[in-house]
Amino acid sequence: MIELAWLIPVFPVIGVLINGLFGRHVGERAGPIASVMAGLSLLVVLGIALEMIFGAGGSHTVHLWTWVEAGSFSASMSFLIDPLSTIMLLVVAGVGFLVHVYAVGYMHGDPGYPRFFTWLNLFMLSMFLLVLGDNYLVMFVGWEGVGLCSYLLIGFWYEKQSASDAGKKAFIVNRIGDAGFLLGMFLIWTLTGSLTYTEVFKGAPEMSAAAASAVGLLLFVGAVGKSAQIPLYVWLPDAMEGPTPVSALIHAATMVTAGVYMVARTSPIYVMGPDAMSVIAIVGALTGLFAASIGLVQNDIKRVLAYSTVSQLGFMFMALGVGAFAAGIFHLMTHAFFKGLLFLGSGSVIHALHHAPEEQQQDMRYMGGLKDKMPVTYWTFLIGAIAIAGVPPLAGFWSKDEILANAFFTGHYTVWIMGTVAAFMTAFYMFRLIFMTFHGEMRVDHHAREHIHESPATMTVPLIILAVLSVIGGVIPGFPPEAGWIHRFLAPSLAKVPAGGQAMDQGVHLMNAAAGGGHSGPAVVLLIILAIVVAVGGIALAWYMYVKDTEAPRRLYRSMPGIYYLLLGKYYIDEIYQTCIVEPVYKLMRGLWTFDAKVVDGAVNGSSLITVVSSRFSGIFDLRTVDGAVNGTASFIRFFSQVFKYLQSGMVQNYLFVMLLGIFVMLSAYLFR
Amino acid sequence: MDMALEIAVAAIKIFIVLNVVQLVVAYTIYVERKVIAHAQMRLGPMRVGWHGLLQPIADGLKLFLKEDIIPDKADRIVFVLAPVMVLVPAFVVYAVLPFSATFYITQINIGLFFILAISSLGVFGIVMAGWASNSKYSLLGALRSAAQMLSYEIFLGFSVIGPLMLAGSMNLQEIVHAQSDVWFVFYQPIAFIVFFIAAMAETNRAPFDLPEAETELVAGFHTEYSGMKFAFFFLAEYANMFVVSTVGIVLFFGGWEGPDFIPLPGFVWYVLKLSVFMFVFIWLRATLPRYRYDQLMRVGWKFMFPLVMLNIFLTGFLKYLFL
Amino acid sequence: MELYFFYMFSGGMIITSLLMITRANVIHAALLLVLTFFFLAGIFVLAGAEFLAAVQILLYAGGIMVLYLFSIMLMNVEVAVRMRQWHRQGVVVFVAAVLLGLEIWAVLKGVEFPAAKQWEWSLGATPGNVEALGAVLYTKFLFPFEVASILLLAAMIGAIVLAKRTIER
Amino acid sequence: MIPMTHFLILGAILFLIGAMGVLMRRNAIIILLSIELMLNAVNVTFVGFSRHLADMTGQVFAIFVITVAACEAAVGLAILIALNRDRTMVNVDEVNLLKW
Repeated sequence: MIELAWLIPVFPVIGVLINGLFGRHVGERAGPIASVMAGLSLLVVLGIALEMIFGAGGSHTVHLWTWVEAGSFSASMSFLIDPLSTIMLLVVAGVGFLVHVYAVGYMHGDPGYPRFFTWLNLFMLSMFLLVLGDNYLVMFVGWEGVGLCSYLLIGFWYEKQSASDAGKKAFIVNRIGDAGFLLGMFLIWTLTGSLTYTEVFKGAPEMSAAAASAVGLLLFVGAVGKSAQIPLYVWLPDAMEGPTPVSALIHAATMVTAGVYMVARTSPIYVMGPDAMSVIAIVGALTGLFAASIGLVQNDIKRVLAYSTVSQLGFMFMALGVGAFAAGIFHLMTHAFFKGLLFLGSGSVIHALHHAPEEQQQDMRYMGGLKDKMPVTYWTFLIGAIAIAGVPPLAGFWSKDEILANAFFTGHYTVWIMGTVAAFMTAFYMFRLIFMTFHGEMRVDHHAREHIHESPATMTVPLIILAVLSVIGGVIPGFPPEAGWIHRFLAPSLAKVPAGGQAMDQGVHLMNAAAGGGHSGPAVVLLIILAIVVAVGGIALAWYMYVKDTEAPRRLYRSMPGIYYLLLGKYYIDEIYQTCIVEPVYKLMRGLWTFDAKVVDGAVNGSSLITVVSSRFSGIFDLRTVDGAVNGTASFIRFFSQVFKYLQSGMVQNYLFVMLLGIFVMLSAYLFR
Repeated sequence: MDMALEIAVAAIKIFIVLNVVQLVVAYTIYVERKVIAHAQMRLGPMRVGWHGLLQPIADGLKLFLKEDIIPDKADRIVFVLAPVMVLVPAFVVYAVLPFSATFYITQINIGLFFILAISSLGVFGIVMAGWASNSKYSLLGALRSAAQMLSYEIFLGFSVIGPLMLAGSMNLQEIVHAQSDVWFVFYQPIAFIVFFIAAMAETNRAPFDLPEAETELVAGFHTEYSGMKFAFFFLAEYANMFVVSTVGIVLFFGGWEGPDFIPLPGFVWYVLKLSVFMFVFIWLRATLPRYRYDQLMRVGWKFMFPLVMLNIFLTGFLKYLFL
Repeated sequence: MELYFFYMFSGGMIITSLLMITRANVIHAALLLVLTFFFLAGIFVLAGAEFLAAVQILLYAGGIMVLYLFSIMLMNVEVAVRMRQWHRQGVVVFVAAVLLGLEIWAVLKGVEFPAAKQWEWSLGATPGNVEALGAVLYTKFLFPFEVASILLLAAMIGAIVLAKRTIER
Repeated sequence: MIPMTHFLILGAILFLIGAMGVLMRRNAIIILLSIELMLNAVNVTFVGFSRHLADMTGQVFAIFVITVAACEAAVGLAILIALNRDRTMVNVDEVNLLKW
């Protein structure tokens, strides 16, 4: 079965070809076609996974063809099947298939129906490449591919200005991260002379701590962009402009976890560079706390989920940063289940409200009391919320608790505190969402009220399946904590921190224990009890504020409006970026271009005015002298502004000339080195 | 010393070939006039010499003595270079044509490709002539011609691939040897049909003589030409006819080789086959009406192109199966 | 002997290409470029790439350049002849290019190439380089070859879409 | 035997002449022709190396370069024709929409 791995990406390609080339003729049949293709891929994945889990194990390379061969550099198109990629494949193919089925119902009647499914399949293809590739180059192809599909799907309703802007924002922010990934890749090649995982990791133990940290940090920049961590998380909340299935698939379950996967995949290098690990842990914890706090006050149902996603991704990086790679991947998997479920549930709500005015469809202040109208959605949503809040025995508890426990036992107490607070916030805002949306009195627009209905079966069945997974997806692979099946399964793919490695300063044995799994003693029990208390406490507080005493939030707001607005305005990060980065760049460019007109004209006019006034006053000034000085200054300035102007002339030939000069300079540097 | 001898021999060969070709061209024109005349129940040239046999020489003298006009607004350099540009490729190609097993100027291993490459240059002269004349009719004729020749060059090139695959060489001598048992025309009927049609279009012969359609474009790209320059175009057209006929003979009809039971020298066989080809050319001109421009393009791209692709595919498939 | 031919061809190429970039009349420039390509084909033959030489003439001279001439005739050439021909940055570019040329020469002067290897066959003999080229092109470079065909298809579609007056929907 | 350096210098000279054509002329068609010249300069180097190393790869790449040149010519000319139709313009420095 494993040698059939090449089939996995082939099916989406067929789907893309059919829907992409014959979209006009296919029409609404595009959905079923794409779903069948995703389903076939899932079947192959399941076959491979069964074989990996119960039979072969180990890692297998499926070589397809040699892609690039130039000098000492060679890259091949080959796939790597090992426990890590198996887990990722299961998540991607499973959630992907369910989202396809869900979208068949959700996108019904949209004019861009075939286009949507073409891109969805294209996304599956890219994601499979990302996960399957046995070297960084193939991963990068997939990495760019998912970025492209994300851009296309966020801007799917491109006639909406905000949607196309959000698409561009996602693309550009991602590109910043990609630059880091690329540089990391180059550095890996320089250090080890290969890009294939096995060969790179063979060379990893010889790396110095500084080199490994540099590689790790550069790759992490890529992960920060793709997985929406501080400071590059800004695109993800805006990405909610895309259709909801896209949010569920790309911006919750799969693409944004690519960064986590990449870091886990590169674990042999990371364990050599403890500095990079610390940075990851801190960035992850900060993101987790930061995004969760924003989520507390948002009113848009999808934005709450978006910030929740950012926060949960922070948890995953926290796990990676403290060396608990398996826990991170475990959380990735459970998160894919319950966050996919929550997004699809919110999509179901939005779908039910699509007769309401545009700006009210996603606003929780205009919802409420939907519990009885949409029972399936409500119950599945509730399961998802409990799972993410971390109440045992649902999925979220097992993975999140492991992360926090690992942070604690490896001595990252700050990280642990931040994580615990974030977990509390998570429980709170999720149940705030539940209570505002499904409980209380109905605040829906009267006109839309009679149109509220339960969603069709293609939408509810995926919800139910994901709900079941959210219930059992944590306990089965994750019990007993930190020594569960998933740890044993993943162990061969993930590196352990070398015992007594000279690179490590402290806590080596603790991190080792974290990677290996298995803590015991009263501290563990205490931590588990604390986690449960935190989760239940968050839920209780939400219940108190939004069901019991609905005036409480208002009182709270009145007592500290500053914090409220700070949170509602998302800490004004977008605005800060706008003023600190975007505006200055614009200004610089505009300045250069208008330098000529503004400065020269201003100088000339101002000087001449002074001249006129002064000559009128005294009448003895020699006009020529003054004019000469003025003109001299003016022409001096004009000369420089002319030079600067050519930097941005808009003429291809100028730009090309600069390229020629570049060659000239490089050759000179070579000659006179 | 050897080298000098080689060069001398080559020079003599070139001299012979060029002169013979010119003479033969002159008489082909005579034959063409006669055949068409008889096809139309006329007599044709009868005055100069016995049955007008000296007519070509008289024509040549006339063209030689005529005034050489260059239009006022014409681009002089290009105008003068254009006929040369047509004639030179037409004659350069003779360097690799095998007239018999022993009589050829040279042979190179990419002979056929060389012929295709060089003969593709003829279109330059036509385009140059059309543009340099600075006249509407000329330009239209030239544009038509460029489009037609570029398109049909593709079919010509592709139709050649079938026989090439069978022969496994681009050397013309070896292609001939490969046919010592069976002529390729029997293996490659589709390729031959396409080749023949494309060849007619490439040489601007009826029914594909659109670039010089007298009734529509006065005389097409050479409207403004007179005297020897006009003669150059004429010469080139007939020289090209010989070239494509020879290529056809080499590729499909076994070149200079004939059946073993008739002991004739190779050159004679070659001349016989060439005569048949030339006669068919003239015959078609006398009987077929001219195509319309859009029909020409449609036939080319929608009929001949798929056909020739099919032929390549079939040849490859069958060769893979049986050889 | 070979060297004399090389100097002749390369001299021809340099002269014609210099003439090419200085012509005001586009048609003349295009025809001069055709001439350059002839010399280039000659150099290819000297380098033992007969097939490439033929491709150069067949595709470049006979195909691409005719396409150029064809398109130029559809445009208004006379107007362009009367306009200013040189870009404002011309002089700077010229100086920079000459300096760059000197630098390249200085770099190449210092390079010692290892002795040339020999082909496995003698030039001009019959298995020849066509077969070798085909063998490499259709085995080792099959994938790039197919990609090139897709590139051509894309260019064809692009050119049609761009040059069409109106696209029927 | 022609020294390898000869090929390289010839390629460099032709490339620079082409570059000068691209950078110094205003006429768009001449710029396209100069680009063709630059591509061919690269081919000279490829073929030179191919002969020097007795390796077919150089010639294969020359063929790919010709392919790319064909594509470039087709698309470039199509753009020129479209521009010419809209604005009767052949001079590149009048097209400065890249400014924004």
